[in-house]
Amino acid sequence: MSTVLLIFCILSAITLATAFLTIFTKQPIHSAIYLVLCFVSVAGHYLLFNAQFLAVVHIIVYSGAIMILFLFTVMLMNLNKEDEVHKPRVTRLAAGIIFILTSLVLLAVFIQTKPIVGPYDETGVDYQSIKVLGQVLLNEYMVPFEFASVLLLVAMIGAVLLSKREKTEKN
Amino acid sequence: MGNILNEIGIENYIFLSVILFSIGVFGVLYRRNAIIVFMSIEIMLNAVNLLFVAFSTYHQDAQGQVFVFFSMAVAAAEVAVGLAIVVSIFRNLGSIDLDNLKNLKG
Amino acid sequence: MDVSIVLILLLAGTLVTLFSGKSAGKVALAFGILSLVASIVLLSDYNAGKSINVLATWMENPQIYFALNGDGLSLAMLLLTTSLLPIIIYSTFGSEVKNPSSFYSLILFMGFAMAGTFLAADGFLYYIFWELALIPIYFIALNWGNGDAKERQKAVVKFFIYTFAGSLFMLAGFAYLYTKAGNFLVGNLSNLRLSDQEQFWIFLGFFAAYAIKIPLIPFHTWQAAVYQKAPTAGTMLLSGIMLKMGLYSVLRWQLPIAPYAAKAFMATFLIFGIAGTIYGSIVALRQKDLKKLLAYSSLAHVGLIAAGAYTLTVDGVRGAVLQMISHGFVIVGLFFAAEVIYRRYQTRDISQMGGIRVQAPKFTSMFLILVLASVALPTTFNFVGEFTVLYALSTIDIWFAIIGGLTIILGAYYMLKMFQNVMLGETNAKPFADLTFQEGLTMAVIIGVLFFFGMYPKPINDLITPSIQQILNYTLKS
Amino acid sequence: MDIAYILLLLLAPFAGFLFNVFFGKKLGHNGAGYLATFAVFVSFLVTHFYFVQINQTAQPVTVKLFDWIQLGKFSIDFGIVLDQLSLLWLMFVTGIGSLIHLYSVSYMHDDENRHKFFAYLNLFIFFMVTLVTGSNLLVMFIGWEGVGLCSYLLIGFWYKNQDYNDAAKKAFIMNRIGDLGFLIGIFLLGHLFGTLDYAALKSAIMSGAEVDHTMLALAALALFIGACGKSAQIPLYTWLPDAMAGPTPVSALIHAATMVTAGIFMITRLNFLFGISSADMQTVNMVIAIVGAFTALVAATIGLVQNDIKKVLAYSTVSQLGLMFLALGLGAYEVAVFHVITHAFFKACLFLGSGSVIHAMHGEQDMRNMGGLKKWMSVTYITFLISSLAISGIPPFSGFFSKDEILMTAFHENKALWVIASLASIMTAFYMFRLLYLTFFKEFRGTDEQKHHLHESPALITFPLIVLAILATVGGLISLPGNSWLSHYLEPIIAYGGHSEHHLDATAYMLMGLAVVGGLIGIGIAYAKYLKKGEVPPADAQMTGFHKLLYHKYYVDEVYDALFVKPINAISTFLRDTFESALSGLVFGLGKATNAIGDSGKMLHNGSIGRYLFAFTLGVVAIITYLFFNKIV
Repeated sequence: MSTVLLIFCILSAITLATAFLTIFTKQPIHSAIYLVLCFVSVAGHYLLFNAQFLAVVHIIVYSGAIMILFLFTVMLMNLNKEDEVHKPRVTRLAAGIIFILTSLVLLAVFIQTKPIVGPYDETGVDYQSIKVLGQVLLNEYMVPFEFASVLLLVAMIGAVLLSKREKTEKN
Repeated sequence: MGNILNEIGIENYIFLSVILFSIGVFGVLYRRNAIIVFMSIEIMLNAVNLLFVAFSTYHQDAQGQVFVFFSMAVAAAEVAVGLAIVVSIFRNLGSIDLDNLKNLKG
Repeated sequence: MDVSIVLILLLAGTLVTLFSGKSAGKVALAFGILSLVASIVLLSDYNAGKSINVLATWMENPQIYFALNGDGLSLAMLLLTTSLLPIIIYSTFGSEVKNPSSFYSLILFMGFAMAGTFLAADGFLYYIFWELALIPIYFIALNWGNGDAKERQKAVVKFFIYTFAGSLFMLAGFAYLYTKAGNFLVGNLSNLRLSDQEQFWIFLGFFAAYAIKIPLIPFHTWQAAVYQKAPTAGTMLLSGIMLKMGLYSVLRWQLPIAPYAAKAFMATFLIFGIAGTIYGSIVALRQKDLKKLLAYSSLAHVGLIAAGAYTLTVDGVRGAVLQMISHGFVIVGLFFAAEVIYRRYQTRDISQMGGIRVQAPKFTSMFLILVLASVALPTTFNFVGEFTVLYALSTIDIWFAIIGGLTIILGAYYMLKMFQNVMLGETNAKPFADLTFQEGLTMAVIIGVLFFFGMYPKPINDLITPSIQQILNYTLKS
Repeated sequence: MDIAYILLLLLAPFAGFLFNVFFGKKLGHNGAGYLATFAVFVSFLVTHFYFVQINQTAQPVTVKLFDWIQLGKFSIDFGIVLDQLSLLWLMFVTGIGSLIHLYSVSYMHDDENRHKFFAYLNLFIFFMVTLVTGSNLLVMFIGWEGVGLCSYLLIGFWYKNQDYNDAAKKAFIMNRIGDLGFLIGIFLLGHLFGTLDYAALKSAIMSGAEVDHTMLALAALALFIGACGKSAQIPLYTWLPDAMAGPTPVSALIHAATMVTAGIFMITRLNFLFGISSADMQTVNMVIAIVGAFTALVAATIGLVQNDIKKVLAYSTVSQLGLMFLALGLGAYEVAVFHVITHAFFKACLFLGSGSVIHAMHGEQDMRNMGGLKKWMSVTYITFLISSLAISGIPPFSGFFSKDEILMTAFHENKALWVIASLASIMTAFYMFRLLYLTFFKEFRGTDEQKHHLHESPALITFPLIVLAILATVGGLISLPGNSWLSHYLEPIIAYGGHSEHHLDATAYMLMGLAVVGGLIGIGIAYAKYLKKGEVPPADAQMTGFHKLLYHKYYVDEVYDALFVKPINAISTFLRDTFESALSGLVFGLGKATNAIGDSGKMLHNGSIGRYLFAFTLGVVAIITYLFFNKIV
């Protein structure tokens, strides 16, 4: 077993474990923290792929921005209590079954589609440095890129509008 | 640097992503807390992102990574709006228990 | 000039009227008359042999054309629409209309949709116009109708859903035809060689749409309630023009596309039509509400028209078209008479009328003429149509003519009974002012048309015959 | 030139109608009446001109005015034909029409709607002229329906009385039943021959073209039904007595002299059809003859006991029309025409005379309240007497000749029918003189106030009476036995050589004698009963037995009511109240069913997001499975 594979295994274990814990932990705050861990481990995966830029962005966006949002929300609502009632047993069982079902189906799909034969491509061409990515992003994907900014703007306005207290409430 | 997939194998990434994704699905179905459900959705998105990157490496093509950028942007927007909705639901109903939201009933 | 000019005029009229405030009625009338003039110009172009058709690609995929055809039949129906529109608009001038700009705008829009239905030569376009016509009448009946608002809404919504549901079968038919022909042009669809089985289903699908729209029994249950609840202008639009859409479509779309089915089931549909005639006449006998009575009389007449169309003979179809036009005029006149009474008595209950003749001789005379025209007295336009249809029926089987001809007797019975109860008898205690100039003019125009074409139907006949011949050639070729 | 004259003939009454409708009220007191009379008189003059002309040339005038209706196989034009038959009819339609218009000027002088009355009369003349002169069956149909319309308008002229309106409606609808028959006949003929033009039909039939003779006979039967409606034959006769609700001049003009003879005109016009010697057609002719004979008898029996002066005359009219149809059925067309003409004279005179009486009695029509009017109304009395003698068949009055011809024809063709017809004519003599005695003889039985007002009618009323009485006297001259001008005149019209003239042999004289004796017997009984014994018919409540049955017209109206009118109305009520809502419920039941399905579907959509999510994931899994594994499985 090579080092890389070992790292991969450890990372994967962390990823899966924290993901599970996110779901099973009763306290939302803990969930959020597990989720951060999960995201960080995913960033680790990115690093394994040598996609440093992506990894950084991932940490900034997910672990930084998104998780902060989550935490703030949780704190805002003062949900840090274990007062959540479990779903009925049948539902939980069904959820478990669907979990297995989804996994099996998706795996079957991937196995079914295309068997991988022979060694992987290794062209040696630089394809994932910041420079290349920047070129792709701002040449080929110029328009979607700009739209992404619009999307974020709209989302921002939407979020502000939604979370603003309604005036009627005061009356 | 050599192709990492030669050492790990794309299959492993596929397995990982599938299981991660399924965990997300499981979480959505399992929990009643809207925020946790949101988190599960984020997990699913990450699973997909991960696979994107894996295949990007597999094909030695940057497009997959570019896509991940976009998906992150969308995820950020989605979380912002979604959490705003959750907040306003909480304000109106005093709870974010999904099973209590029955206003969709026709 | 091509036929789209009329559509453009009507659509422009709709928009202009919408923003013309209090003078909406006059603006709408002006546009109505303009479109009439335009149709007459088109008619002369057509008679001079100029092409007035339109063919432009609208969508590449699916292949849909903006195709309008102005042949004799379409032009006749177009003229019916554009000549009745100004009459209907003018007829409302005597009564107060709330929110006039949208009211008249909707009327013009309805005219636009109906004219489009009569002109469209592409099935998809035709379907759009067909359904478009439903929207304005829905709002007209809902917002300007009479009676209890809740009941009115019920009746109108029923009507909307019922006719709409029927049309969906037609849409399914068109969708199937598209997969066969690759486009919706009526010429291509008529040239398809469908199997007997296919034709049967297509015919049935179209029949669902048309039988409800026309309406044939037993699909008529929406009719009386809506006629009663809708404002008179709406009733006029419905009975004068809209139900002709169904009959026209039978000729234009149903028969040529599914000729085998048309022939195979001719007897069935003749019986449908004739049964409707008798049924409508009998039910009309004991109606208490004037507008409902007229609704059932309309049911009786369209039954006969439909029977004429389904004879698949030149005479039958021609008679049906003539009858369609004449019925359009006469029923508008009769509903207007009901409106005249309503303006004075605020009721449509026949038992509360009577003894009007003494006070309103002019109105009585005109009403009587309309009643007589409706029972197809010779020299009126209706006689020409009814005679031709009955003659065609007799060439199929004399019994069809005899049973269909019972409408002559029953029609006279219920119309004269109605006339007697409404107009004659001891002088009514309530005062009844005779016709105003506006009312008189409206009725006089209608009566003039009825008599002129009753004595000289040749122009219309010459106009429609070639197209009917063509349609029947398609239908009878195989 | 012909066109101008013919348009004048046709349009003069129409112009009178239009003018009276729009400006009649402004024409002063009697202006409308004189204008209308003048309009009809103009038509009469034109008719006279052509009548003289055709007597010299024997050439019919045919004019095509314009194309009217096109059918696949043929087209129908609006054409006018003036031949012997139509001119003969026009002569008495416009002639008697003018007289009755003149009469009406005085009769209607105090009615507020005079101008309308005259307008309708003119319209009637217009349609009657159209009926008579049309060159094909459909133009005749215009007139045919048009006169029905005018009849409707005039019967219901006093529209404030709903009974009169009912009578008008009944007349129109009964006529329409006949009209349907007429239309069917037209369809069949059009289908068989591809034309409706008389001349073309005639040549087609006479040329012996191969046609389905059964269909032809059916067409003839259908046309006869049309004639039954218009000419008040069994079973469609009940409207005519009710039609007496109209003003009396109307009864005289429309319901005695002109319109009701339209059926006879039509059959005579189509004698080339009815005269075909096929077995089927003979059955049809037999039907016509039997219907005619029975109508004559039934109407005469009812007439025996009626007390309303106009009702008696109405039943008498039905009875006489029956005799005419008897003649038609036996193929004696010119005899029927002859009787039409003499009948028009004396029946118009009788009706106008009764109108004069009613006028004097201020609207009283019941004979039980009259009597002794001879004293006050000598002119009316004398003209009435002459006409009564004429209708009773007493020589030398016109009725004798025409009725005798019919009886003689019947005797030669079918003895049973002859017996029936003779019985009918004896009864005719009886009830006419019963009418005469009850009205003009003995003491006055009305109120004192009525007595005070009794007076002879003014000259405008008596003048037409006198003219008609003269015509009723000498009218027989146009067809004397053995030397008939009429038969000769109508020769071109009658397709099958005409009815062979009876030789004046012993049988003929014996029959004449029998007829006269029969008439005298009838008069004698009436004399004995009402003049000698001075009986007065009992009040309505005291009638018994057969008398009551007759008085109530065999309850035919009631039977029709129970058989047709009531069931139709009951069905209508049932359909309106029950069936319509059931049908509506059925159709909209579909909507309700959809609603019910939707309601049960609502259980699924309980708003629980959890459940939605389950459904969603399961769905996605299912779709993926389908997409990727359907080829394998």
